[in-house]
Amino acid sequence: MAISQTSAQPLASTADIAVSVRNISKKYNQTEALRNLSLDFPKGELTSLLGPSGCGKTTLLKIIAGLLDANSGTVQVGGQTISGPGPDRAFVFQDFALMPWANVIRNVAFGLELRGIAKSEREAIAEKYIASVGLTGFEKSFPHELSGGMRQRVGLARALSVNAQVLLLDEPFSAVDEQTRRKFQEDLLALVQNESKTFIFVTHSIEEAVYVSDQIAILLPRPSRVSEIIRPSSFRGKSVDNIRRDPEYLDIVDQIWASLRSYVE
Amino acid sequence: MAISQTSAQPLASTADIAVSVRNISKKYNQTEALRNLSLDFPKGELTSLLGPSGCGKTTLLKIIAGLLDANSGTVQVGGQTISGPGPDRAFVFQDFALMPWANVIRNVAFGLELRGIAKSEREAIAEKYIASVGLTGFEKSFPHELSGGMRQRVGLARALSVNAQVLLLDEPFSAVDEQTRRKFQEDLLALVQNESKTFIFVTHSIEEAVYVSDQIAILLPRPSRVSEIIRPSSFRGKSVDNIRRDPEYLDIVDQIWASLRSYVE
Amino acid sequence: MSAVIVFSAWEIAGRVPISYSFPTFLESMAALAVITLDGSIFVAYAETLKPLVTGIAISGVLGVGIGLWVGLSEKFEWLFAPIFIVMQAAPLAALIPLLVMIYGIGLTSKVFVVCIMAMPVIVLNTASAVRNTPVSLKEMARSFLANDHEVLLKVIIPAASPIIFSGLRLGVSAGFIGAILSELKITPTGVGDIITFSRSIADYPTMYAAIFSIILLAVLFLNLLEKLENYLFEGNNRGYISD
Amino acid sequence: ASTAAQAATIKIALAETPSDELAAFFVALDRAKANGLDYEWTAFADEELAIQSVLGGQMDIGFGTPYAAMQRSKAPIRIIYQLSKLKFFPVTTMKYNDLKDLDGEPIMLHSRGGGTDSIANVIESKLGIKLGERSYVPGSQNRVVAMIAGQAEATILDLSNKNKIIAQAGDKFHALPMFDVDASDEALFGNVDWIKDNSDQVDIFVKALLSVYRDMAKDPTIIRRETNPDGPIGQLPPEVLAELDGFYADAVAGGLYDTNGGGRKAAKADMEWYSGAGQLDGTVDTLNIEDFWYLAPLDAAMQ
Amino acid sequence: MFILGYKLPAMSSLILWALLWEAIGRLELTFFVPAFSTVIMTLIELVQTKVFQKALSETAYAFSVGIGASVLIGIPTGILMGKSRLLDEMLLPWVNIFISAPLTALVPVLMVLFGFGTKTIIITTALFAIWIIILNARAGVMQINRSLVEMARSFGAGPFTAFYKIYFWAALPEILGGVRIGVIRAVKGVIIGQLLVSIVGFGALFELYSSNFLMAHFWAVLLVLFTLAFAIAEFLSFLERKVAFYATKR
Ligand SMILES: Nc1ncnc2c1ncn2[C@@H]1O[C@H](COP(=O)(O)OP(=O)(O)OP(=O)(O)O)[C@@H](O)[C@H]1O
Ligand SMILES: Nc1ncnc2c1ncn2[C@@H]1O[C@H](COP(=O)(O)OP(=O)(O)OP(=O)(O)O)[C@@H](O)[C@H]1O
Ligand SMILES: [Mg+2]
Ligand SMILES: [Mg+2]
Repeated sequence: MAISQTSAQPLASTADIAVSVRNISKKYNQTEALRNLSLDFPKGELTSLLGPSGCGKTTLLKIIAGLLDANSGTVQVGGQTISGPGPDRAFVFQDFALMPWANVIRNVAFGLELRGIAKSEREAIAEKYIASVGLTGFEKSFPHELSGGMRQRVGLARALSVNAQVLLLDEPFSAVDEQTRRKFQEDLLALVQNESKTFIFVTHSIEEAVYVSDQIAILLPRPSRVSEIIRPSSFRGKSVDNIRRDPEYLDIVDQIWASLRSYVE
Repeated sequence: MAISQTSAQPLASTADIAVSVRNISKKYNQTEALRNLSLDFPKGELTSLLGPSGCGKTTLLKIIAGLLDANSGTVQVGGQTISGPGPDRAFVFQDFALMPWANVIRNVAFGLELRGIAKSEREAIAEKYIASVGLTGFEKSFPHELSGGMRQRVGLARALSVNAQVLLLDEPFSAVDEQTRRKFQEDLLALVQNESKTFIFVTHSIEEAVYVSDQIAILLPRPSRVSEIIRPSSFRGKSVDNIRRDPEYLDIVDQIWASLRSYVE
Repeated sequence: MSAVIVFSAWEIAGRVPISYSFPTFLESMAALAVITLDGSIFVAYAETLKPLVTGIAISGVLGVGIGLWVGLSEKFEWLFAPIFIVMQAAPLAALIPLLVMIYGIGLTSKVFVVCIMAMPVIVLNTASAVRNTPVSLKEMARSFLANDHEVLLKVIIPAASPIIFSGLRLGVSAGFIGAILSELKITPTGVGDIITFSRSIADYPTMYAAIFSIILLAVLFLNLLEKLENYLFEGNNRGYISD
Repeated sequence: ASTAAQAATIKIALAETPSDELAAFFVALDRAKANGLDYEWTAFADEELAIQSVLGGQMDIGFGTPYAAMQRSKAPIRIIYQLSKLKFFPVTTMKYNDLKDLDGEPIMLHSRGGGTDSIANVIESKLGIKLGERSYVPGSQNRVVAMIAGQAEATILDLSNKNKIIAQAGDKFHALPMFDVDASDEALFGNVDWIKDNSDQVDIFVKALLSVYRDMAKDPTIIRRETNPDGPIGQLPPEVLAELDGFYADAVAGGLYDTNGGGRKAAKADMEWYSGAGQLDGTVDTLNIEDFWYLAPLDAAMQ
Repeated sequence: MFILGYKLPAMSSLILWALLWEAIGRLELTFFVPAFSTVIMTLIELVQTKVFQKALSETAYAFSVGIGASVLIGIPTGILMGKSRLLDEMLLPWVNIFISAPLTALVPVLMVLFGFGTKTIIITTALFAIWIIILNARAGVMQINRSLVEMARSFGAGPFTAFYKIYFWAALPEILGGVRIGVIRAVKGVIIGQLLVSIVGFGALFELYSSNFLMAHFWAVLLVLFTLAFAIAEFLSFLERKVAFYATKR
């Protein structure tokens, strides 16, 4: 069976859990975004969050990042309860959050700048990540001179360049073309494989989630809890072009699709 | 054969061409975005623009909308050369372009407000479109209180509410979940079918393009021209759930994917 | 181009004449040439620049500093904003006797006059700009581990810079006026002395030459300020919507 | 008659706001009003502006000593009445008892080239002394403040500020005895053409002034008594009104006012003084009284 | 500002400053600063006099007209300068010259152009208020998100509609900040206006009281002005707080 389904029980020993979210609730004024949500993110794995628009995925990510305070519940990163942002986590923002007054290289190097890395060194690192997101030649451009997808890639390069253990990616590929998206997926997977980084990944593409994830958490609509956790058997070995016709793959996609749809309708 | 391929020749008599773009070139300072691009958009059809990030899709859409001046070339809408925005075209912006000081209903009704529709009437119309994008209950919320996908839906509702003949949609579904996206796709197709509106649609999802389009224009990387035009045979009749396994559908997707990839690599 | 219009307007106004104490542009320029050639204007500026430069430097640095503080801390605002409102609203003439009383008639008083003229608008504008920093950028900086100090320096100040600079622009030119005013009202020295003396002997071209020179200096300085702004926060300058 | 009177409303340009020093002037205006003069007044920020407004024709009669303007602008502006003489008082700390003591001592004056500066020059030349370093603080009040704050030991003040500083700190400061000066501090002037066209009105006015000055010389308290309680002086704070009698008694005793309206004597003294002070080009011998004074109304009133 | 969980009114710190003032006055360090209570007593007497009431109404009139003019002219001018390169390049040098020109230099021109009555006072008031309004509106507009402008255009907004439906609102936080400071400056402007050419209104009272060393009266008039400045500043901060919900979310 390609799917192993668990009902939010810890999968592995706590040592292997990079991020553990326990009983988080969050209310904005009248809107209740999260209610009593618990979820574990195993170390060195890529976990996708799938859920309807406005269900609270960004909210959850910001709570894990330490940017928002939950109304109740705790978040542990590497076994420690967090109380704010830390060097172990890097964030890719859904709305990019680029500094309009800084050019591309300064934006990308900003995380390193804040870590006190010398200018020449951080620019060399930034340069590397700018190249890896395909923006070579735009180092001196300002955000308002870039297309939507290019801005998104700047935000991605910035988060990658700080080399954090946990990466929180909020729809990081929503504005890039298929080709670029696939390249980035490979890059992420390489990071998971080689450097055993932990990714928490928000996406709306079921196909993408199935292809890249070790674990997919399906969230309910507002107020959000985890409805189910799916661990797709790895399709990573197979070539991207082939899995599209792989019945096993298509089955999982259909299954997820069915379960997402069930409570939306 | 499912694919009818043409090399940028007019397909139909000019009477049936809603928007005709002729020899458009556009340069931003050093960046050459479009070079000598020509393309026809038949009336009552949905044309998708597919192309790598930063190739100039948004630029082209803005030129058609009359928001940007091309360096050379002309755009005709309904047989008339345009010189600026007109009531015949409505735009969905890639970055949503919501007014942060206005609540959802006012944002949605803004297009109507500018057309001088009385308040009660325009709010009734807006209400209807807010419901159709699934934001009932958020009429009085402000954009900063919405999630990314909800903001995008506000922008969509605003463009739909003015009832223009040509709709220019710049990645309108990039931030919404699969379920919502499918519903919107159906809604668009219904508009094409029943009211014979013309859609120009930017997307990065090949699958989406193949499913919804009458015609797909594949753009080259910067400086952009049309590399090929594909007219997928209509999969609209078939149920969404089935086509995913439809070999004909998969073939077209593969073909497009191959041609996109060929010049990116 | 604009300068030509201004100067011809002045020349015409002087020719009409709109007032016997209003010389023509050319007369004033001739007078300016005279005081430049005999060097008296340089001696005068050596004197005037002392309170001017000190005052503007203090107002610029302290003004932005206090403005940031007032903008960031509600407590501080509660306590100190009224002072700057008073400083901004009080007619300077009312305060000069007080200054003379406390700081005498020397340089200190003059520096104070320059600061009273320049500082409030810088402080108040900076404070209101700081409050409008985009939250998403502050969040971003925090997530990349910026401490408060860095958020201030690397996000809040650049984001507020257009408004800070518009306050600086006004503050600095008010400082120039303040320097002259202090020389007119406390003790006439430097350029203020040229103005009062030539006025008392009804040598109006020289008086206007002196005033013109200080305006010229101020305008040059403002352009410099603009260059500095564009250099420091280049990307903030997104150009005009018109083009 | 009423329309004619309205058309001839005299517009008077004052060089300062109405205060104790102008009380006598306003009493004269009221007397003139009783005789059919119609007037309105505007207080200008300084003498320059008052002169300019008369030059520009917005005002009919001005208040000040427009010698430089008369010479430079060649406008037909003439003085018709001397309102007060240049009376300035060297005020010092108790350290000094006589003007001669100021030899070589620093002194605080209004401004370079201003009135107090020329007084200092005259003091030097009359007494054959040389004052020490001159520092300049514009504004009598500011000089008073600076004196009280101990930033200077000697200055020159007008009568009213002298009185104030003595009242504030009479134990520390006093006024040194000073020789008489006949030159004008304030004078009434106007456009000759206008004066000739409105000689009836001007005559009434000058007559009223002369009568007030003469009555005042006999009894300074008439000013306080005749002040219209609803007029600009009557509306001054009681603290100021209370000092009117004292002020005018001092002023009369100090010879601030000429009972003959100045006339030729004042004109001569002025030309001497203002050419000495650098505001007039030329000397007493080369300057012509007719270029500065229009004596007809005063002569008429004197008869 | 909160103390022990209670929200203190915005200007309540003034009480603190008033107490400090009282203390300094009581110490009788200088006759120049009478005790706050003395000033208040004088003020109470003063407001009953006709002179004061007349001065108040004259001043208030010139002030409000001056402010009105600066707001009505300054905001559109600033917006247009921020929007159009041509206008900005034409007007900015003038603005630079005007803000650095000492008012005394303009007196002859002002007097001839506007006489020596209320008009000149209004102009002076406006000269104090308008520049910061222009500069801030300009800076605000230059930062506007271009998409909003394009959006309005694409839905058929003409220049005028875009002006008051987009530019104005998008730059409103900056504009309000400028207006607040402009109005505070105008308080000083109106007094200087009343002293500049002809002396009337509160300017005349100032002149009178300071030249007669009636310090309690002098401070009483100043106090009225400060109250005016505080009241308006507070009112405009109230408006600023109303737009704060989007000022940081643009
Ligand atoms: N600042 C806020 N104030 C009030 N409500 C908010 C705020 N931020 C988010 N919300 C509400 O919280 C809910 C969850 O928002 P969130 O941004 O976490 O959704 P999301 O899952 O990321 O959605 P999307 O996929 O559209 O980005 C939404 O209903 C939204 O309206
Ligand atoms: N205002 C601008 N100034 C300078 N260059 C610009 C500007 N706007 C766009 N460009 C450049 O023009 C090119 C095309 O941009 P455009 O936004 O049209 O791309 P796009 O096809 O919409 O990309 P995406 O899919 O990422 O949104 C990009 O390389 C971008 O850098
Ligand atoms: Mg989100
Ligand atoms: Mg785009």
